[in-house]
Amino acid sequence: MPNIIHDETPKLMKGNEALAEASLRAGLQAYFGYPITPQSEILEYLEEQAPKHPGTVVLQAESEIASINMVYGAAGAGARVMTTSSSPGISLMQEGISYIAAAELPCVIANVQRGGPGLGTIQPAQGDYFQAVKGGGHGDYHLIVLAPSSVQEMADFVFDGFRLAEEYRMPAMILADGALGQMMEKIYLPKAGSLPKQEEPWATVGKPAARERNYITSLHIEPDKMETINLHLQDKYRKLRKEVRVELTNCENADIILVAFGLTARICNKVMEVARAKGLNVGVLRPITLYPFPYEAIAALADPMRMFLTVEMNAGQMVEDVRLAVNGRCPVYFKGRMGGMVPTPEEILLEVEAMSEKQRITNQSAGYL
Amino acid sequence: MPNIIHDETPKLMKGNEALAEASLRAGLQAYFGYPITPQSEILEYLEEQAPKHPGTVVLQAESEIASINMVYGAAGAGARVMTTSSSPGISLMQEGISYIAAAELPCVIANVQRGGPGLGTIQPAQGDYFQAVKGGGHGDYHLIVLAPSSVQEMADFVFDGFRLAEEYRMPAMILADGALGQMMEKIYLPKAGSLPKQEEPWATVGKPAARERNYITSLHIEPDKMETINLHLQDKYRKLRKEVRVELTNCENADIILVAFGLTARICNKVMEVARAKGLNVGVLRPITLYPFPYEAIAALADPMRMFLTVEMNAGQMVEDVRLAVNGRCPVYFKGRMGGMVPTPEEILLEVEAMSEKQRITNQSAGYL
Amino acid sequence: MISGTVVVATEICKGCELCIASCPQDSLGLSSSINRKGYRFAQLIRDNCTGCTNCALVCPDSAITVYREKKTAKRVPQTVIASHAA
Amino acid sequence: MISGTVVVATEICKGCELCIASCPQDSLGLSSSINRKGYRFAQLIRDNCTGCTNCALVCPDSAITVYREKKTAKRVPQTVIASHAA
Amino acid sequence: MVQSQEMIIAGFGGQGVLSMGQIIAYSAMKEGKEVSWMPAYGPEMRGGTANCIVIVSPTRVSSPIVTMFDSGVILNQPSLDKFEAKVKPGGLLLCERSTIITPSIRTDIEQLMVPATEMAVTMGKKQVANMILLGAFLERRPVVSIANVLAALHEVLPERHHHLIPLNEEALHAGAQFAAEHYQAV
Amino acid sequence: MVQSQEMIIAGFGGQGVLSMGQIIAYSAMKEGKEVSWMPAYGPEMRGGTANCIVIVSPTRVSSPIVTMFDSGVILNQPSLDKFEAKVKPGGLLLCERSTIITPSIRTDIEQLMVPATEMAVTMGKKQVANMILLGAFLERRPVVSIANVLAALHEVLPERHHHLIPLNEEALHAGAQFAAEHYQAV
Amino acid sequence: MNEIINEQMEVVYHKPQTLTETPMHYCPGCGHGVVHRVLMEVIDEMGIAEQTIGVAPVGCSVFAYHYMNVDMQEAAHGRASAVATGVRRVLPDKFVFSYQGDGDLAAIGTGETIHTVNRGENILMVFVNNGIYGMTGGQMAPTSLCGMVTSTSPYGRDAAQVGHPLKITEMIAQLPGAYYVARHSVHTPGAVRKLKKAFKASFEAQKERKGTCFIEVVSNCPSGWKMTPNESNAWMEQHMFPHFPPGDIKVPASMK
Amino acid sequence: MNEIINEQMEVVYHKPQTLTETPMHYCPGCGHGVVHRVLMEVIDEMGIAEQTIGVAPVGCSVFAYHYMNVDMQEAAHGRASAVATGVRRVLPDKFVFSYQGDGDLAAIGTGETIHTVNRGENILMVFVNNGIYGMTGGQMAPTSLCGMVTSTSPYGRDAAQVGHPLKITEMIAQLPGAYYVARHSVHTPGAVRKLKKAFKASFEAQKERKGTCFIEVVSNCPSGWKMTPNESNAWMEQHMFPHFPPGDIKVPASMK
Ligand SMILES: Cc1ncc(C[n+]2csc(CCOP(=O)(O)OP(=O)(O)O)c2C)c(N)n1
Ligand SMILES: Cc1ncc(C[n+]2csc(CCOP(=O)(O)OP(=O)(O)O)c2C)c(N)n1
Ligand code: SF4
Ligand code: SF4
Ligand code: SF4
Ligand code: SF4
Ligand code: SF4
Ligand code: SF4
Ligand SMILES: [Mg+2]
Ligand SMILES: [Mg+2]
Repeated sequence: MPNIIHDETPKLMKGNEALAEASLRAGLQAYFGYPITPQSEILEYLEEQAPKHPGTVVLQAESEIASINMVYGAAGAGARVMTTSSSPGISLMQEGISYIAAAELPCVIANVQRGGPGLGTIQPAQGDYFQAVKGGGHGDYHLIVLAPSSVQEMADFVFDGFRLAEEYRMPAMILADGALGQMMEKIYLPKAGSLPKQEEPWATVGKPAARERNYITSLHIEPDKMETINLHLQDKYRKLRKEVRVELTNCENADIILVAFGLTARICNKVMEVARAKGLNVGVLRPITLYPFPYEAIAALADPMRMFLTVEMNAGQMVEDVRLAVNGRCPVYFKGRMGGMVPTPEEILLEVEAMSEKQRITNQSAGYL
Repeated sequence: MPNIIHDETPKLMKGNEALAEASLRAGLQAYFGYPITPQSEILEYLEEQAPKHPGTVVLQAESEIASINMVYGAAGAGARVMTTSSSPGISLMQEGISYIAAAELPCVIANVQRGGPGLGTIQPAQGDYFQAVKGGGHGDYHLIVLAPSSVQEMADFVFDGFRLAEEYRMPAMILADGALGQMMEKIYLPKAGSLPKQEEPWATVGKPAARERNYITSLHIEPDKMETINLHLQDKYRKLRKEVRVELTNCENADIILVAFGLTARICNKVMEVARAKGLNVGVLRPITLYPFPYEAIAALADPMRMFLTVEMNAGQMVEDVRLAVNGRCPVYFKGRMGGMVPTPEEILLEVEAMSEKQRITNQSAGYL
Repeated sequence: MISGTVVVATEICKGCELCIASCPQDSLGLSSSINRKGYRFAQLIRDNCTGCTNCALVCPDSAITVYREKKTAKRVPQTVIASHAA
Repeated sequence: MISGTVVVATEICKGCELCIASCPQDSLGLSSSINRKGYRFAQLIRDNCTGCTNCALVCPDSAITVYREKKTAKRVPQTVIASHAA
Repeated sequence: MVQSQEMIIAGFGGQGVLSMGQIIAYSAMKEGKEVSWMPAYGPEMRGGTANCIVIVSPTRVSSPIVTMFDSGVILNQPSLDKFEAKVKPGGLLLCERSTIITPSIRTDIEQLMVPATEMAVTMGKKQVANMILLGAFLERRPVVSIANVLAALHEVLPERHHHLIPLNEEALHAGAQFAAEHYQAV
Repeated sequence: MVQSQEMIIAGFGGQGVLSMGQIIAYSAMKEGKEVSWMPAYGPEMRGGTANCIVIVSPTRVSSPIVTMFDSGVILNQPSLDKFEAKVKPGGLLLCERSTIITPSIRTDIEQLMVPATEMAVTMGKKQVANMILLGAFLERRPVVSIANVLAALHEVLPERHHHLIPLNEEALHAGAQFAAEHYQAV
Repeated sequence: MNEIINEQMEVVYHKPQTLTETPMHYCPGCGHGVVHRVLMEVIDEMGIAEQTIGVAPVGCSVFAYHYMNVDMQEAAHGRASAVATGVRRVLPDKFVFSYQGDGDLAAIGTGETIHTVNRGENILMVFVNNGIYGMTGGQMAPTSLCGMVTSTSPYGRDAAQVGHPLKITEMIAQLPGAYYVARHSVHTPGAVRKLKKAFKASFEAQKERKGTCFIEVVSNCPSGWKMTPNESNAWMEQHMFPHFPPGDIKVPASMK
Repeated sequence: MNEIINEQMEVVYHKPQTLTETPMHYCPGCGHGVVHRVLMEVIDEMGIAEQTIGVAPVGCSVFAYHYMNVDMQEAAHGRASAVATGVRRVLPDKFVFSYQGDGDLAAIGTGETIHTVNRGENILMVFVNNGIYGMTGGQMAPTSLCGMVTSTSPYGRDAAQVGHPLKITEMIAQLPGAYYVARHSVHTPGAVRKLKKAFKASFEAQKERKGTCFIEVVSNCPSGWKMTPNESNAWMEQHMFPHFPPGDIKVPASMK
């Protein structure tokens, strides 16, 4: 866990505002964004605060596509830069994100997810897991994906996002949801100034006579050169594995492990409490980094005497990564709500109870359904 | 395998042209597209042929985003409609595709892939597997994804694509690559008129007094309603599983099974021939539908005495689905080339030879790497 | 002066007062009670409506139907109450 | 008439002939041989170049360097050959 | 003292339902409790309705979105229609009297109709109706003390509004007193 | 008869390298063989170069893209520079003579320099240089018969160009004859 | 109703048939409702409801399909004119309109707007310009006035930073594909009558395949502007009209 | 070189220093090369190479960063002006230019183009209009002339179906954010000299933060047009100039 220094007194803040305020404290140099529910407060907050931060650019772009390409330009010029949106807007950014990843530019992108597909609803969801983690754009690339599960983490992960993005020269995504964005809760804001900025000798800031020109590009017309670039990216992604973060609660001796990220993880924690009170041996495993995914932590717990239940606000996305980690060594079940519905502790508990009563069935049938 | 009636005499045609000509023979009513290498010939061919097909609209749009939204409009109006592009252009369409899937509109989208990420190269690649199969856009949706491996299939799959798209009211993607688009080979074109069009009572064609108005939408502001829509989509995707198509060659008794789609599958067939000549017991499993994925076919072959080698022109994407299917029951290896590089039979053969010499290692270590 | 009247769909009306401002006769006012949506609704407060339709033309919720005395008819007294029909 | 000359980077030249068309003196023509890229390249075919720079201004490949007699210098005979330097 | 509470506050925009929720959450946070405040967001607000869910808990709040409530503070008829059935048996339903056309007929919950607007008008400032309701609510479900609410107001209100605090205090107490006088067991 | 061949044809745009490849592929297809024709595509063509890979095989072609070739038909110096090393030992390297400044010094391959442009000019039509090269190639690597090439031309050329077929025939034979006369073993 | 109106009375104004009975979700006094009604009145009067397909994208009017009793498509943000192009091209004999807000048509959808008009797509584009993003809660739009306070221009729109309010209607009027271009409003009975004529003329032109008709309606957003409806109309006249003056912008000779 | 030029000669024209030695990949006679050179000449003469950042998107000039010896960014198709905005905003004291083709700036990038100019981004936008998509092999561009045969308008551009060639430069000139707008060409020495002046004036204006300078260069595409370079220039004069007349379009008083 990286070192973020926090304020001593808490505030009551919306997740969106906490994220916005944290970005300013993280030394944000530029923000480009476009309104969309449920995250417009981020732009609104930044526009309001901008005059207090003379060095910081806050610009409402004409679209999400313009936003992400402004991010490309500013990141290429060496600025600490962020954009935020919600599901449909993030879909529009996919080409730009692929470019940013390929050109190895650091930036933070927040997706305050809402229920899809299509226009859908504006209520909280986790339906963009695949998009964020497997790559919604074209080609082999990845984002660092951080999944906050509280307003506190909405703020903290901006710091972590920038730190990792700059260290690995790649975009970091904060994969939140409408509830985390809209809700208020207690938060200790990270203190300003605790995130130093590295040298960026590659940035296009004007070429002194002494150095070769810098150029930002993702074009390598000879496929062997492009393959080299890809191999370099893959190598970087392998190195990134040391940044895996996962939160384990009561997992060591659990019979049933709930796997969930973000908002659903805290709901699962509630389920765990209730279940334990009922004598059911339940633990919760919360992936904090969705990419890199905590395969090892899950694999280490994948014991034939256990069962996993993955809970998501989608039709079953992260569960594939859980199954890849478990690799057939114990059953993996799934409980999902969709389209903006938030699962209740009660309904998850029902699943847990059913699982614990049920005979353990072979992976075979739990397999590829 | 559905019934397509073909010409008796073959033609020598580029994959792109074959796809374009097949679309006309499939009764295409509208095409909207934007130039991008390596697939611009599709639009060029259609513009050239359009006067011979007075009922068919062929329009060069101002962008890929306009294209996909024109497709939405035309599909919603009940037309048999197609767009095509290549990787970066397909990324731009992700919001539109999510809308089309959510509004349950049938259409065909071809992605003639090139090497990414970013601008990358224009050479053939398979780096958009995840995007196509897991959903590059937001929310839980899927496309029917057909992977041609010859110019013949570039044509045939247009027919299959429209048939399935219309039957299931969902978009179908033909996931090809630059080589398949640009190369010429022998092809027996599907005959015109063999693809009847179903009634589309839901289409917006003007509301007769006798019926309620139709509207095409993906908006369901109440999350419980949106969840119902999602459950309906998931149900449809389950039904779609009966359309799985896979090509098995010498798999029953093989020690090593090569899994590959599209262009790489035909390269693997060559490897198989050479390997068998050398006494190695090799088979090839070619998923034809990437979504729905042939999990069962692979699972049925996942025997501890076997090994799988997945070969892709990417950094390892379909291999995750292969591993999900195998579910730990035998080792799954991966060989990939990236950024526009096409693997040679020789280098794949080296892998095969190494595998067959190597001791079988446990899934544990072959796992989540 | 032509004699007319209006009927306001009070459960549809949102009390925006645009009709009130547009009535050349000052015939309209807001109710003191509220509808189920919580809005005070428009109603005739004078009997001098000419049926000019101005109010209906600016009503965003199409809540107003306007009546006018048939050209041939002779004027008779009338009572106007707001209808609760939507 | 001012006396000048040009040097064409023959391996850079693509033989587009724009310089030829723009030369008011008709001083330029294409070589009969080709460069490694397969292009016939521009070269002086007369010794009447004035160093007006027209050719260089329209050359897309910046292949032309133009020289002119110094104002102070007296004219001397000169031989001009195309340089193969890039 | 009530340790935990999952409540809905609902009414028209402008009635101060969101800030009422924030005040509860803020004061409870100051008391060291875990809290969450979750507004309804999006175009349903077009219709002019607003609501928020406030959760106060001794331990970390799991989901900020719940569908059944320990109590409801209701400021208009559409909200009553929508949330009446969502109050758990034994819970509290507290309504602003003047806005309610069809009151709830549930008998398995505690109900209280507060003529908050009327009382506020009498007090000379219609805007404090929500504080009267809050006072009444806290009398019945003391998740925070009125003293802490006042302390919270001192902290969150901009200086230029501090002169309103005495009025708010009066309103809170008036509400509490009304609730105490009209106690009605389930 | 040569049963299979993986070849590269490369030169400037406008020299007819792509159509030469298509003619081979088409005639071979007509002979019942499996074929593929794969052009280089994209902005590398900006430089004015063009090339295609043609594969003729008795069985299904696996990859249309190969990196080593059984033979190369080369129509300019940059292409020679690029592909010289890609001809397999024992393979054939056939060049248009007038375009080559620095010929290959490889001795492990069969080489033939054909003055195709010169011959074509003599025949009165510079454009048939590619057919002369094709004739020469087929003499050395008879993957299809010249008769079938001519049949193919009848089928693919638009009617209005059929009058050119006799000239093409002449060119094919002239190339073949040149190759026969200048045979040079590896 | 009947009981209160005696038989000497006749209906001189009622809601058009092609508006559904669904109560609209718009805020009190919002111009969208009037524009909807006027559009449906014209469709009624021309008797073309059965041949009309409408397209409305995201924005406060996203639910237009609940109110307009014609076949409708809901489009992605900014893409209504592309969607309408798709419909138009495959149904050349029908009537097609798009209905877009200023955030939609003049921000994210700028490219589609210009190219649709440039192609002269034979559709009616209805452009409701309220100088703000209504649906998302009152953010600055490309058409917000200088100095205008919105949730994303809390200190007033600063032209030096974000540019001047975009007069996209004047821009597209330049395009040869634009056949008839006008700017109207719905804040007075007279304005409503003029708008109705403009819609009618547009559908007439569409019947004759004249190209794109583009009608801007300068409208209000009482919620976003934080005013009462009547205040908002007054503010609109006073502040919006100087920058977006109502009137004909491009009128073909045949219409004059 | 030295040996052939005697000491009484002096260099009166040579390639600008800020062009790299890398041979350009452009087709023979393509205008891109001249525009590159003129731009770099101005940067040289103003001595601003060290303070300049250029942005070029996909299009034939995608490799501009190989030729221009300044810090550069390669942008996605159509997005150069958004990328340039990003650069400009975080580096307010530097010189920033974008360099875009007509397919790029006037088709897929229309929205970004208009909004960048509308914001008055303090950059120079260089717009090379050759009436075609050069890089992808000669498809119709928004600026292709009526009747023009391209690979996607094999029977000539039909305005009735796809609209008239878009005069985007005239459109953006209307915007208050546009400070200086002109159209030039590079087909004659005189035209080249004028373009050079325009670039210079643009960078001077940029130094004073005047807003967007937008210079269209009507250019050729011998390959796409299937003409020799000299034919293409003649065709350009004869056919492109009537629709895209060179000259000043918007000149601030201070520049006159
Ligand atoms: C891709 C995308 N980006 C953003 C949004 C959020 N959004 C919905 S409507 C809207 C703008 C609405 O403004 P306008 O078009 O002016 O319509 P109004 O509500 O004012 O009538 C925005 C930004 C969205 N739905 N999709
Ligand atoms: C998203 C996307 N769509 C399409 C393309 C393909 N593409 C590359 S450049 C180009 C157009 C080039 O035309 P123009 O901008 O006029 O430049 P020119 O080559 O003529 O100089 C296109 C369509 C792409 N690279 N990315
Ligand atoms: S019809 Fe005319 S006079 Fe009657 S109420 Fe309406 S506006 Fe007033
Ligand atoms: S205009 Fe319509 S909605 Fe507004 S007050 Fe009048 S009747 Fe009611
Ligand atoms: S400098 Fe002038 S005179 Fe000399 S060759 Fe060039 S154009 Fe001709
Ligand atoms: S203009 Fe330049 S490239 Fe063209 S022929 Fe002359 S020197 Fe060569
Ligand atoms: S937010 Fe504005 S535009 Fe939207 S309905 Fe309300 S008043 Fe109308
Ligand atoms: S294709 Fe056209 S624009 Fe591109 S380099 Fe060649 S001539 Fe120039
Ligand atoms: Mg608006
Ligand atoms: Mg161009």
